Formats: sequence, structure tokens, C-alpha cells
Amino acid sequence: MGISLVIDVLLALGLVGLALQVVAGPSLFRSIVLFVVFGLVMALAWARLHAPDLAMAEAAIGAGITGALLLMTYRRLVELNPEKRGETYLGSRWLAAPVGVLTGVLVGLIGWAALQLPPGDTTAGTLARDALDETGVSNPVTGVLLVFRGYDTLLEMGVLLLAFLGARAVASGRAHSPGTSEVSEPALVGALLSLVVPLTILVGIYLLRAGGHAPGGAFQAGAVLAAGGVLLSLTGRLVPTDHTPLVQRLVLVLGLLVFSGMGLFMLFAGSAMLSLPGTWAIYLVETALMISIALPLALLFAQAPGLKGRGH
Amino acid sequence: MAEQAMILLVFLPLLAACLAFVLAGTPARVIAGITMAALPALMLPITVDVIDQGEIAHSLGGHAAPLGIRLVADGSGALMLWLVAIIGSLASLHAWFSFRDQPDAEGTFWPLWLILIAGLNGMFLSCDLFNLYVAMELVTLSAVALVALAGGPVALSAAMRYLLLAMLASLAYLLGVVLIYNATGTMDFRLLAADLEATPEVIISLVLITVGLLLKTAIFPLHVWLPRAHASAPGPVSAVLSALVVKASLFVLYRIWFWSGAELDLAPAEWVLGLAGAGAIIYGSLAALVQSRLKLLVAYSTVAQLGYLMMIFPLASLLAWPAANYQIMAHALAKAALFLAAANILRGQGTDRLQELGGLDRRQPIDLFAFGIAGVSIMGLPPSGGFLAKWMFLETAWAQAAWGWLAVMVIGSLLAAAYIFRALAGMLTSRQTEFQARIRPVHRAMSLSALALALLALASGFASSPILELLGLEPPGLSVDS
Amino acid sequence: MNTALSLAVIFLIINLAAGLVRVARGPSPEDRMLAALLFGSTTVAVLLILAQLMEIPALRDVALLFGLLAAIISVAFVALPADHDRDEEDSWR
Amino acid sequence: MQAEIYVAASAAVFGTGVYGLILARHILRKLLALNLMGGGVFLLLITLGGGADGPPDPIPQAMVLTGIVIAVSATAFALAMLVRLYQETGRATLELEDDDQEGGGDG
Repeated sequence: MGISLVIDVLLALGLVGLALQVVAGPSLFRSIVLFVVFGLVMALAWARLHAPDLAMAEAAIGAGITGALLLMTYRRLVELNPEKRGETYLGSRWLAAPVGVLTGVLVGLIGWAALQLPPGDTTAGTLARDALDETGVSNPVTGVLLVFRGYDTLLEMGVLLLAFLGARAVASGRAHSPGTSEVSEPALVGALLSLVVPLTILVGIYLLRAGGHAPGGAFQAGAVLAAGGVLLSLTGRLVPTDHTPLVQRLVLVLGLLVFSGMGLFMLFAGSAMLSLPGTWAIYLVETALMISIALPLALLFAQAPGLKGRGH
Repeated sequence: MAEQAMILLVFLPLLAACLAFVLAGTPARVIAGITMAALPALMLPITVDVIDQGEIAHSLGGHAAPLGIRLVADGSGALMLWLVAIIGSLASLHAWFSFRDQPDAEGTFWPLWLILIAGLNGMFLSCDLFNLYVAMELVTLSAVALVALAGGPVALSAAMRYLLLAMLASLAYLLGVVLIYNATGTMDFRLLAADLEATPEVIISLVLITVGLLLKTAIFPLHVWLPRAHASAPGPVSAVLSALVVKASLFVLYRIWFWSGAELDLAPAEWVLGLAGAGAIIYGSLAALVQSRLKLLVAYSTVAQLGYLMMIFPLASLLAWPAANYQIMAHALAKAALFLAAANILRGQGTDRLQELGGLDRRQPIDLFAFGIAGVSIMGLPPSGGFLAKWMFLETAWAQAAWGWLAVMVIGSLLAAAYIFRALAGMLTSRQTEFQARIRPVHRAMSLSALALALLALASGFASSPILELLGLEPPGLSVDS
Repeated sequence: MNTALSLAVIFLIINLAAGLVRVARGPSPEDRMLAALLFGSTTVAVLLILAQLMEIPALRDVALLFGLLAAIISVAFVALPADHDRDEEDSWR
Repeated sequence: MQAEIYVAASAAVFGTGVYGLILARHILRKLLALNLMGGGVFLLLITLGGGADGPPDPIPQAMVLTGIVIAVSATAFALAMLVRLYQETGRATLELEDDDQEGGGDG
């Protein structure tokens, strides 16, 4: 026990140190890279806290997709204004000390409060563990996400759709290509792509299938697929379109339609809303969710209403 | 029957949003219109059952709380849902005509709009702290996107400020919820009530939750994001933002305060909340008084009117409860009318600068009339709903000999009269302005939707008894005589 | 056995910290990205050992995911022209 | 003991995020700070959820998964809006505008 505690201390120190560097570092680009590293260390912390589901999600979404989005946005801002003029970091240096003290007090209060609370004996979580057998899946996290608190998951799909709709609402009209199709690309990119992209699909499907009994599930799988899409749009294999094609519009709402459609069917068949008729239904919903997670994430990265294959 | 209707209140707009997004164009508008028109119909069986049984509930997935999430419609919740149904459908009528000439924006507008409605209904029905977090994100992101839809630097930076502060608010709220879950093992805010004790840790988490919700509600001094965002949004969006969106987070605050925290003694905090409300009333009214643009005046008036809703905390009693709910309702109806009328005026005149709006009584009489009628309710003149709300508040303060709060509310009403009359006086002067180049046609239905809301605000003063009956269910955190 | 594994993890984490210095200092984007790739490989190793140490086999799946993401990062780096990131003390803070 | 370590770390990360959010002016930096704050909240949730000893509570894990997806959604939307704002104004910061500008939004 003693020596493995050193691991935790190192990870905790790493997290705090990285957070400080992200906030106080001198260059914005460096802060973004360090934020991605923060995500990776966080994934290790999740592993140490017996949360492999989260380690996957953090690596794929928290560090991976978010990091890619941040870097892409940084790049677009630099393109818009190569001189990076007129930007300063600290609004007013005299604020730094009082704000530091204030947040220090906040940190103390939160930490203290969290440690005071005695852990409850019977939590909703222990009930979920006990009731897991009814669900047909043996991964309790999947059970909670799809069965016990499926409503949260469904609304969350709405939030993801909103992010896409909002981004489309503020898009400036002209589609922007995140890839570098004009620049000649190194010869190895094509070869590597033909290896990595099928691999992302394979891993995605594997994670989806594994989600029932082991860590994994729709979110992790969707994020991995999205990473494949990010790759393809980065290398110009997928190019942005000005409008969202019908098929992609359907895919974007597929998860919502399938999940709530099945829920409503069960409701009007006399059962409870969002109750699922069997294990197959869980996998069906998860598959739909995976697809509807992957596409908006890839589109958000491309900052485009739609994508199409190059040459079409 | 009522349970199914309650679930459809969330899922009908959600599915309609998906369909509107997929089909786009004219079908999107038709789907949205049908959906919004169906909402009041869905409210009928719900209202009957709520009056009958006190409340209706449904455990989603068949898993009872605390394991699952349940939807609950009680009296005050039903009132809010009615407001969403009525204001939502009248604002949709306005949007039907005002967005018709912007096909690009319209394709995004209807899905966003329907998700916003679904999120609002979800917030008013939710009985689970974490589910409320998700529903709140649904409302916030769609609201921000709808503000940004107006385009242009002003709306975009207003939307950005709104989004950043709302994200901060969500995180503060979520942190509080995390601490609460750890203390009690449940997130159902009715079940919580039994487990919450006034230990310093619970107080800290309640403070975090409260600050987050106050930031989302834009209670003074956390209001900085509101006036710009509400004033620069498209007309129907401003109406729903001011009438409903800020009330939704306040409604959550009421629920946590008076249901979950029913057993706690929070007197000092109640006083602080009252002071924030008093600050909002005075500051918001004074700021509204000096605005040179109509929509900003209306937006600052929202800051002021939200202050009244804080008065329930220091005056906590069973008399203040219907007063606060009445104020939510009256303000929502009147403010939606004001924003729609102001949007019509801006559209018709090409400007909403007060000094350029002279002689409006001849050019846009219906909009001016709607503005005036709604203004009566904002000022709190009889026989409007606003009058009844303020009268109940004053009565409560009088009964408790709370002269300070009473004085603030009286001053607030006087200031409201001042800024409404200032706006009306500007628009009624016969000074004919020169340029009419930017005028765009205002469809009759757009004016009538504003007028309908204004008349409803006025009428809610007459029809008080069924509404008060709906509010009959008393939150446990309020006593008869405090 | 467990002590040995723990020590190995600690050693690898200290390696990560060393790599972090390159990420933070640069100076060239290639330095940063190589360090980030090293990061990926090292975390894969950490996860594999943790899977053994904590008896959570699923952590091997996590390691698999990390390996895939590291490959994606390398492609992304090759595909993205990164010349504008060279300046360390950019005025844009 | 493990719980104490991670509770301290999560509180410190959250606080660092708050500090950065208040002081940073570039919107991208504000978003980084908000994401750090989110990380702190999630870490606290899992740490308290009994990850340290005994079987971990699945409900906090599901909540954090939801939270991560919401965080990336909000961040992605904010980034898209930032690009547009930058195109329109040339600024990546929020200044308090004077209230006398003509607002759009008559639609």
C-alpha cells in the first residue's frame, strides 16, 4: 500500500503542476499542449481510482478530441491574424494577488468540506449495483448510463446536437478546410492512414461490444470513430461541404430518435418511459448513440456543416 | 393519460427538433408550429390531475428514485409549464412570420427553438439534481446559440459572455451537487430533505449551488451578462429568454431552497438573498431609466423585476409563495409582450433608439398599444397580474412589519412607472422622424401575438382564483406565520 | 512483486516528468511533439503495469486506446503545418 | 489516504481554473480554465465515490462520463463562436461595449 501511494502523490502533483502551467504559462500554444498532457495524466489518475471507463473517455474525448479542437481553433486564429497583435494575458496585474488569495480560500473550503462529509451507507450507487442483474449488462457504468439514468444520457445527446447546431449557426458561410490539401503531404501519410483508419473502426466496434460487460461503451467507441474522422479531415481525405447532407442530418439525430422512439413505444405499450425491452435493445441504442456521437464530434472539429469524400 | 402527456411535454419538442432539423425548410416550420400548438392541449389533462391529486409523477425506466430519475409536475411546476406552452406558442407565431424572410437562419432556428422548449419543460419537471444539470445545459446552449443567431459583433460578444458565465455557473452548481451526493447518496431533491443537516459542509455545497443558479438567473450583482444578451437577440428569442429561461434556474433555486432545504435554518443567507434582490430592483430600474434604446430598457427592466423574486427569501412565508409565483407569471407574460412589441418597433422603424421613435402612435398603433398594456403590468397598476403579485408581496411585508423590504418594493414600482412612461412619452410625441429607409414590414400576426400576451398579463389579475388553487400545494420550507 | 511493479510505475512517471520538460521548453515544435509521442508510449507502459498491479484487466484496453491515439497524434502532426508555433515568447498570450 | 491526496488535487485544480478564468483575457485561455475546473469537479466526484477503497460507485462514473461529453460540447460550440467573433471584431477578448450601439436582432 505504502509504495503505491507514491504513484498517487506523483500523479496528483503532476495534475496540479500542469494546471498551474496551463493557466500561468507564457504562450498560448504551450498552454494548449500542456492541457492535452493534463488530460493524459488525468486518465492515469482515473485508472488509479478504479475507473477504467473514465480513463478511456478522458483519453479519447477529454484529451484527444478537446485537444484537437483547441489546436485547430488556435491555428485558425493565427491564420486570421498572423501577427497575433494586441493581445495581452493579464488584464490587470494588481488583481493577481487578491484573486490568488480568494481562490486559495476557495480551494481550502472545498477540500475541507469534501473531507468532512462522511460517505453515505446506502447510496443510489449501491442500489444500482444490487439491481444490475435486472439490466442484462454486467458493466455497472453502462447499466447506469443506459438503464437507470438513461434519461440523462438521452438529454446529453441533445446537448451534443446543440453544440453542432450552435456551431453551424455561427459559422461564417464559407466552408474552411482544416486539412492541407494544397500542401504536398509526406509520402508515409497515405500508408499510415490506410493502417490507422481501419484500426479506429475496429477498436470502436470492439469498445462498443465490450461496453456490456467491461469498460467501454457508446461514448468511448464514438470518440474513437470521431478520431478517425478527425484524421481523415486533417489529411484532406474528407472535405467540408456548405450544407449538411440529408444522410448526415439523419445520422446526427439517430441516437435521439432511436432511444426516445423506443422509450415512447414502451410508454404507450403500458410500460415506463425509457424502459428497454431487453439486452438487444441496449446494444441497439448503444450503436445508434455511437454513430450519433462520432459524427458531430468530427464535424465540430472540421468546423463545417457537413463532410464529403475528396473527389466527389 | 396525464403521465403520458407530461412525458410528451419533453419528448414531443425534442423529437420535433430532430425532425425539423432533418427535413429543414418549410416542413420544419410546419412541424414546429404543430408542436407548439399541441403544448397547451397536453397541459389540460396534466392540470386536471394536478388539481385533483396535488401532483403527478413518473419514474423513468421504471426505476424509482433514488436509483432512477422521476419527473414530477406539482402546482407551481404546472403553472410554469403553462407559461412555456402559452408564451412559447405565441412567440413561435411571431417567429413564424419574422424568420420567414431569413431562410438561412430559419433552418437552424427551429431545431434550436424546439430544443430550448424541451429543455425548459424538462427543467420544470425534473426532480433530480444531476438531471437538472443536464437539462440546464440544454437550455443554456440553445439560448446562447439563439442569441448568436442574430449575428454581428454585438450579439456575438454578448452570446460569448453569456456562454462563459453560464459554463462557470454550471460548474459551481455541479460541484455543489457532487458534495450533496456524497453527503446523502441521493440526488432526488425531495428525498434529500430528510438527509440534509445544517453542517458547514452542506452549507458550503448549498452556497455553491445557489451562486451558480443566481448567476444563471442574472440576479444583481451577477446580472452583467443579461442586458446585452437579451437586448441583441432576435425578438421571439428575447421574449422567451427574459420570460422563461431566467425563471427556470430560479425555479430550481426555489425547489432546492424550500423542498430540499426545508429542515434547515438559513435565516442569514435569506437576508443576503433579499439584499441582492433589493439591489437588483433599485439598480435595474435606475439603469432602465437612463437607457437610450428600447430593447435595452426592457432588458434592464428584467434585471429589476427579477429582484422581486428574491423577496420571498427574507419574507419567507406561505403568503410570499403565491406572491412570488404570481410575479413570475405576470412578469413572464408582460415581458414577453414588451420584447415582442419592441422587436416589432425595431423592425418597423429600423431603429429602437428612443429619440427617433416619435409619432409611433400613427405608424405602429397595435405595437404601441401592446407595449402600453404590458407596461401597466410591469408597473404594478391594477387590475393587472403584476399589481396582484406586488400587492401580495406588500401585504406580506406589512404583516411582518418588514418596512425596509416594503420601501424597496414601493420605490421599485415608482421607478418602473418612470421608465415605462418615459418610453411611452417618447413614442407618443408627434415629432416625425426623417429617415424611413430601413423599414421592414411587420406582419399583423406579429403585432397580435405581442398584444395577446399583453392582454393575458392584464387578465391574469382577474383570473386569480384558479391560479391560486393550482398553487395550493405548499412547499414544506415555508411557515404560515413567520 | 507488487513493490517491484510500483517502483517501475514510479520510474516511468518520473520519465514522464522529464519528457514534460521538453514539451514545456520546446524549442521547436518537433521537440514538443516527439516528447508528446514519448508520453503516449510511456503511459501505455504505465497502464499495462497498473493492469497487473491493480488486477484490473480492462486497463489493457485503455492502453490499447492510448496506443491508437498516439498513432493519430503522429499523423496529425505530419499533416498539420506547424511552422507558426515555433516562437516561444509569442506576444499572443 | 488515497482519497485525501486526490481531494486535495481536485480542489487545487478547481481553484487554479477559477484563478485562470478570472485573470485570463484571451477567450481560449478562459476555456482552458473552465475545462480545468471541470476536471477538478469530476476528479472530486470520483474520489468521493469510493474509488479509493471498495467497489467504486457506478453512478458518479456515469455522471462524469455525461459531464465529459457536455464539457466537450460546450467547448466546441464556444470555440466555433470564438472563430466567428474573431473574424467579425479582430478581438479574442471580451470588452465591455458601450451600451449605445445599435443592436441587431429584429428578426
